[in-house]
Amino acid sequence: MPGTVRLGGRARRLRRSRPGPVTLLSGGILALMAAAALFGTWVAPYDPAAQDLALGATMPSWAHWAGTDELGRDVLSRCLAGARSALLWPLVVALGTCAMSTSLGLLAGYRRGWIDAVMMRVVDLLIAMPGLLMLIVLVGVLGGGIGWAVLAMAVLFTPGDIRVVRSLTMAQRELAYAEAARTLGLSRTRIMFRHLLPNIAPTVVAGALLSFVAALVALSGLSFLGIGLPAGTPDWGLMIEENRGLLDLNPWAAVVPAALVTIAATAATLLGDQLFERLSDA
Amino acid sequence: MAFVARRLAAALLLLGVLSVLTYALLALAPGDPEQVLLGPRPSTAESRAAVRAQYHLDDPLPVRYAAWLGDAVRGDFGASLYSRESVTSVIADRLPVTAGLAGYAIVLTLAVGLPAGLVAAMRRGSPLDRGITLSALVALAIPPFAMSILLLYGFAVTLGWFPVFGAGETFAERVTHLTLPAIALATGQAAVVVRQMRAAALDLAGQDYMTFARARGVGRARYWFGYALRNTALPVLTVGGLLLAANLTGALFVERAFGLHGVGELLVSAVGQKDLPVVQALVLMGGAVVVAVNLLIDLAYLAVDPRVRHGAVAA
Amino acid sequence: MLETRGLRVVGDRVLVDGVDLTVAAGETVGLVGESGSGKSLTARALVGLLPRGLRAEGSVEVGGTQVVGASERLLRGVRGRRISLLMQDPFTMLNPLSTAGAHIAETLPGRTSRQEIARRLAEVGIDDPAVAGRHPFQLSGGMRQRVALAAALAGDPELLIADEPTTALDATTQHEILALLRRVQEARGMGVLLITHDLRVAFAVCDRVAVMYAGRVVEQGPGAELAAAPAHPYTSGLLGALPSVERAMERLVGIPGSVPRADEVAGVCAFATRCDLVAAACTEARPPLRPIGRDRLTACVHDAAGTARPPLAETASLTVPTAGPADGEPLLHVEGLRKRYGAHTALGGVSLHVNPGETVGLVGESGSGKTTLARSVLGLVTPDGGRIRLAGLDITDRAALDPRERARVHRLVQCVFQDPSTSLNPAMTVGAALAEASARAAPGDRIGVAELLELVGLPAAYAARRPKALSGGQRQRVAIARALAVRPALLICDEPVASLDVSVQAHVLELLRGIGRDLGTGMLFITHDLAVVRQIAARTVVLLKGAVVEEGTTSTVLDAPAHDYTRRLVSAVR
Amino acid sequence: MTSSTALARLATGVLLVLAAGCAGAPGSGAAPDTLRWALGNAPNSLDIAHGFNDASTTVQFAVLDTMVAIGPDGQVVPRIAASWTHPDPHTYVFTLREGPRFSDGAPVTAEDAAYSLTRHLDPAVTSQAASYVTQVKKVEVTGPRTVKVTLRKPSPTFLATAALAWQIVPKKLAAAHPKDLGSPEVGTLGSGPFKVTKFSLASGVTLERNELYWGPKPALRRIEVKAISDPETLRLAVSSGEVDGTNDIQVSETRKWSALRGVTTVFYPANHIAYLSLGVREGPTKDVHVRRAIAHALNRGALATLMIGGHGGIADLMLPKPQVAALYGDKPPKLPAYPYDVNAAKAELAKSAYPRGFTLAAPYDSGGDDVKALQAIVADLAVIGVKLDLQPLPTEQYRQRMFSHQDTPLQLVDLVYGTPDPGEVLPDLVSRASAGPQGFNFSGYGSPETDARLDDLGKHEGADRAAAVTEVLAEIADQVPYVPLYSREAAVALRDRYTGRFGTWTADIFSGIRPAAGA
Repeated sequence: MPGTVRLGGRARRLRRSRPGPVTLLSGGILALMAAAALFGTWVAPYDPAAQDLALGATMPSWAHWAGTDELGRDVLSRCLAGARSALLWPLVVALGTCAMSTSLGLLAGYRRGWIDAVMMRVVDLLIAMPGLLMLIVLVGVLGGGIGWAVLAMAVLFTPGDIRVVRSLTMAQRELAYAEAARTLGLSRTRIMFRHLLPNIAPTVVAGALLSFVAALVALSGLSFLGIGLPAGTPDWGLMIEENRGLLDLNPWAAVVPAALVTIAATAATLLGDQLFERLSDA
Repeated sequence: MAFVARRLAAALLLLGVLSVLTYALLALAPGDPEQVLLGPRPSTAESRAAVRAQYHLDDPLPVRYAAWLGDAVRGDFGASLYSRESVTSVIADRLPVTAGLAGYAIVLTLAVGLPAGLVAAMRRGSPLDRGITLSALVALAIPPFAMSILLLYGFAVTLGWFPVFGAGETFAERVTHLTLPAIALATGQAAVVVRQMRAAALDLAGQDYMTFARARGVGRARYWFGYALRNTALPVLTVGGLLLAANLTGALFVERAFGLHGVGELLVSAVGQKDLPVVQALVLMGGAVVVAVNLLIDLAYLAVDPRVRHGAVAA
Repeated sequence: MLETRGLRVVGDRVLVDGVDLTVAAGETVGLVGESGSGKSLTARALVGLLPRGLRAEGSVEVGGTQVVGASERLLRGVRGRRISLLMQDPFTMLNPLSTAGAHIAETLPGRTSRQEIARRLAEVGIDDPAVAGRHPFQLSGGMRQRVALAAALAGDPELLIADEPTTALDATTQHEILALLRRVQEARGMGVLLITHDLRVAFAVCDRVAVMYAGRVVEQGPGAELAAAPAHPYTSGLLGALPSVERAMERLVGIPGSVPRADEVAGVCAFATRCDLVAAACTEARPPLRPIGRDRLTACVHDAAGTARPPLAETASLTVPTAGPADGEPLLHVEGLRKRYGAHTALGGVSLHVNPGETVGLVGESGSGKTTLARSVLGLVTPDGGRIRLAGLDITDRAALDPRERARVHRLVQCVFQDPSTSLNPAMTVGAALAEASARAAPGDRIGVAELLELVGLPAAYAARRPKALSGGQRQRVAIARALAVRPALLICDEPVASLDVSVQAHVLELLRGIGRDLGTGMLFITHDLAVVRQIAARTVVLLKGAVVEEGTTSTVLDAPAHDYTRRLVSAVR
Repeated sequence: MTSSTALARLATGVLLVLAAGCAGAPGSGAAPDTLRWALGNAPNSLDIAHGFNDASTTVQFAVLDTMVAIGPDGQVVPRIAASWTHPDPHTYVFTLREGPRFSDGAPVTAEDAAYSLTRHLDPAVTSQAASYVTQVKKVEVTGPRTVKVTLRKPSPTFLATAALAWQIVPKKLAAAHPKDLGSPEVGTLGSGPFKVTKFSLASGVTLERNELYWGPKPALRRIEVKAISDPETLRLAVSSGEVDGTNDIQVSETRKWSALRGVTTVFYPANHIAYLSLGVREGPTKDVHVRRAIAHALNRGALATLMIGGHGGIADLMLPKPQVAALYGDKPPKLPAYPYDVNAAKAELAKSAYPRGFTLAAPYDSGGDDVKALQAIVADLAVIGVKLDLQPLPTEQYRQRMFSHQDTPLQLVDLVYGTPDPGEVLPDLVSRASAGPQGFNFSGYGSPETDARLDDLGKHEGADRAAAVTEVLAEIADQVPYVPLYSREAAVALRDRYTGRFGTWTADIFSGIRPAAGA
């Protein structure tokens, strides 16, 4: 009450006085990459698939800023074109996870009862599964298809987020405004999505970005194990795997995509962090 | 006590489900075991028949599963299709490497993560905090294998400080051999711990009982150990445990990049070779580890937190 | 013993601006103020435990040791031994992982025998030595506060700072703890600085009282004298706003406007903007805290206590609506309502009724089941047994109603909840929230947002604001407007003013009274504060452990309590 | 990964290009007569019946003797058999050498020898080498030191295959362990130059000189064989001197290997051919014009440079280079070839039912390293409008697909053959017998006439035989069920502390390695 409220206020204000630049920077980076994903193939100096076997792997030059890989393909162009699959699939995973976890989590947390009970048992089960291991077995044994990888990943990421959303929802539904909404006789869906959702949005957004990052890293990891995309697809993860053998001839062929993955992931995480701060204070 | 019994029961149930899932999955996946058994050469009809009979490949799935389960509970997970060795000894051969790697990584993770997180929390908002938080984020984002290759070329080849590959024989060798892989493995996890520790410490700093303790002039040692440490222990412990579990699977990227013959590497090749008994056993082992860790964490809560002990709150 | 000179607490702006206090051994000094007056920060500053980012300036001497800017090492020596701090919330103040005994032992000087701990517990009125082995979560609020006190005293400090030590407790417990504090203080002859927002408490317990406003002390003097003749308009304003237990007042007058930020009024009289006696002198310079008569100080330019507005004292002819048509069917009729949560019985067969347009007070401590009752009437919980009839409709089990009836019930009964910080959806503007509500009203009588805001005395412009931009009082007003939007016949008020400052509380209470009067809305007014009941309710029902122990017109219940629990309640606040 | 080339090698027999491994011991100081050798996969069984793959056979041939062996220039030479007679096309009579003893001291008897061959026919053993001895009718011990083998039908390749599959193991041991002979628990017992002192799937194999060996004393006293699966790690291991050598070298990587200081990489022709198999049973590739178009569209020169650098060359005939040399000397027959010519390709395609081109599914081993070549081929074919849809499959799954001959319209096959005689290769490729599942006739090409020509191979000798072979080759060249791409050399990398002599037909590489004079 008196005093303590005030202190809370102060602490929060202190936290909020974090610099915006980080947000801008990471946001900008992601925007750039998204642009590359959309228009990369147009701006690319070469056709990412065009080979020059005679040329082979070369160090960066004026003709090829990031050099070429073993098949004489232009690394820069491939990186640009690679943005698409490198970002698209994680995005799909993130959105899928987010959609599932949010709706299910809200449902479980708001309705409680048997729905909640059943759902939580399933979630506990899934969470206790050795995720990465299942993923590799699943995708590996069923024959490496990116579709499987993405689906499996979404399924593996969802339960954790469901738990979070659920607990948040349970906390929110007890708050006065939610009860007031109920006494007003508003419909469940309206209360869930119009009233509760906006208040747990920060966590949801942050969660989505986190699963985006996780998917980004995990998928590039699968490519590293030779699971997932077919050879030759311009994709950062796959490029790392295909070109890590070239570290003496043209290290950039592996380093650049590796850097891109890292940067993308970092930017997304940062953005998640910052957005969370902002949204939860606004 | 009942609590533990309940957890144990749940654990067993989980393992059961896991085993059924994987068994069915593997059995239904394209490709027949006999191909693996006979090797990729033209094989005579007789030998194929013999193999199918010997491995009961023509029995219906439930029967085969039941048979497998029957042996499994007696600790016999069958023989590897690829090397006719018994699965248990195949895994036993590989386990030390992975266990060593995972353990080493955990030690590094905690040794680096906890202090870093604590410092960051205590200096919240300072450049140091920013630095730690940021590098934690980056570390979180670097794909483990990218890290491995980086280290491999940086320290092992260019600088030549560490051996390039293999797990070494003597303990000392082990340590030097596993240093780089452990670092590669620990990087991402340390980041997690840093974030967790920082959050926990920040949360703690806001607690009234911390202020009250200082206001009563509670001794320094008492303040840090009796209060700070004990109250942050549980969340951090939880993360630590889960990391250890994640380690055993996460290790496979690193093992592959460093040519370590550990369990992870075994899994990847077994999946490639469709060595079903091995894969099955490994998945189960992975599940078992996760379950065991969770169980241990519950017990830890039981030990540390009176509220759990008295069933006031659920762990 | 304790002496502060020009104590300032500064963050990115000034929060406490010049506090001069002295506490002598064996003396109890009260530090009174509303939220934001900076009294808690002052307390923290005295023990050198300001939150990160804030620092103290000026001088704080504890037994001759300078605290401001002292090293942590030195402070650790001072804390606990010389000066100790007892905090507000017994539920968060103790380490959840260690036992009561451990809390005491860890600050005991030297040897810690079991007997010693038992002795310390006995000192704070815990005679069962077994408590030493219990963990906080196993103890009641009152017990925890006792343990905390024992822990705070374990180092035998010469000065104890008690920061709102009773706010989180029930009335009766409050009384006990305060008495205990007093006893211990006298027994040990130590100095106590009691920080509270509750004038009554301060006056009751303290030898001297200092009133804080906007980060500074505006008046100081013996409690009794202050209560009788305040020498600062703010003090008298507070007194005026204070609802009395003894009698219902004609009008409850709050202080207009709101507390300014300390730094905005650095150079002037902080109260000038809200003061009706304001003169040129008030805004020319900051009026110093000057002595007037025997150990009385005021920071008002006007002379003599008399000139300050005297507290409103005239008794009100009970204007609270008398019981409605006794013959007619009551608006709300609750019969033998029962609800259990596991082993705990929240409601053990409660019966009460509210007539149309009547305001019924429902008094009880936390855990008495008053909130569960409200929630069952609102349909937020389904009772295990009994019946609830609302305007002739059986609403015991909402699920059983058909959609039309349900819609009707939603229009019949609405609620104002306790906590202003959560009563509004932070993600929605005031306008949106009200519009949403009024859309639920019967097509015929929809009320516009602007109209609703006006109804609760808020400018229409507030429709665009978000809850974050509103003060606690304003939020409660909006919450009330939201409830009224559907023109309910019954308004359930669940401690609507419990967490508001006195001055604001008065406004809100007055508003609710007006609503009862003008709109003829029946009210079930839930509270733990007898003074509030006195002001608003025609009849009062006293609830204890899920059962009605007393019921009757407010005056009879309060003036001639039959049940001894009611008596305890009443005596606790007298 | 080595597995996909491994596939091919496995697919036949003696694996000249062996796999790589590693030693955990530190880089220097080891005695020069101790060799630390690297393989790509750990040997999984020391018995060819259960470990018929490159890693395993590498060790097997160092430990086990075979009945006969293949000499430096490809002819069959005596080993445990001092000599043999071939009284009639169906019969071989071997006379065992005096003296050979197993490393436990027991002498090698005719019983052991006979059982070592027959066991592969026993279903209980489920031998991976079974298909190699299917032509064997019965094996009899006709004297204390003579073994008589009777064949179902004349087979010019029997001796050559005997040099692979007929590993001599003690009857007692083999009979006691039909299923798990050669496993780490049971191990094996041989009369070869080395004996096994340690065998673990994880830490690899340790061999020591078999003092009882009847042949020339090997220069190495001790060999530690380990496995490093990752080629990069492997190369680093050799360059850092933590292992002394390896023979798991993808020729496409030779640039890197040659760049290593203190390491000598020796090359020698491998009995190898890489070719494109086009399914003739169904789909667009059923049309011969399509197949020719594809043949024309491939820039095999560039492909060869990419895959094998300077080590090997473009293949014109559907036979491994050494076999061509053995058969025709330096003047191979001139047969219709399909030089790289996009216009010609388009022209051929125009004649087909798919002038605009079409899309083909191309499954491949996602763990393999032919992926690069495939990508190049994809690019080449794209030019004439033939789209390849690459389908990555896990290794085992791809093998299944490959040997099931199901929807594999186009695949890149890369084989190292064991025998110096075309008599094994050609029937594999185009006989209707091997067109079914488990066969090597991946294109499914074949006809009674072709089978007749193939039978002729068995009958003729010398020049007539060459002519017969040429006929079959001509048919293949004309019908293009297969497009020969390149054949490569094998390579062994050795640290300079050692020298070694290896040839196309070297089975036991370790006997060829000796410490360098300086070391």
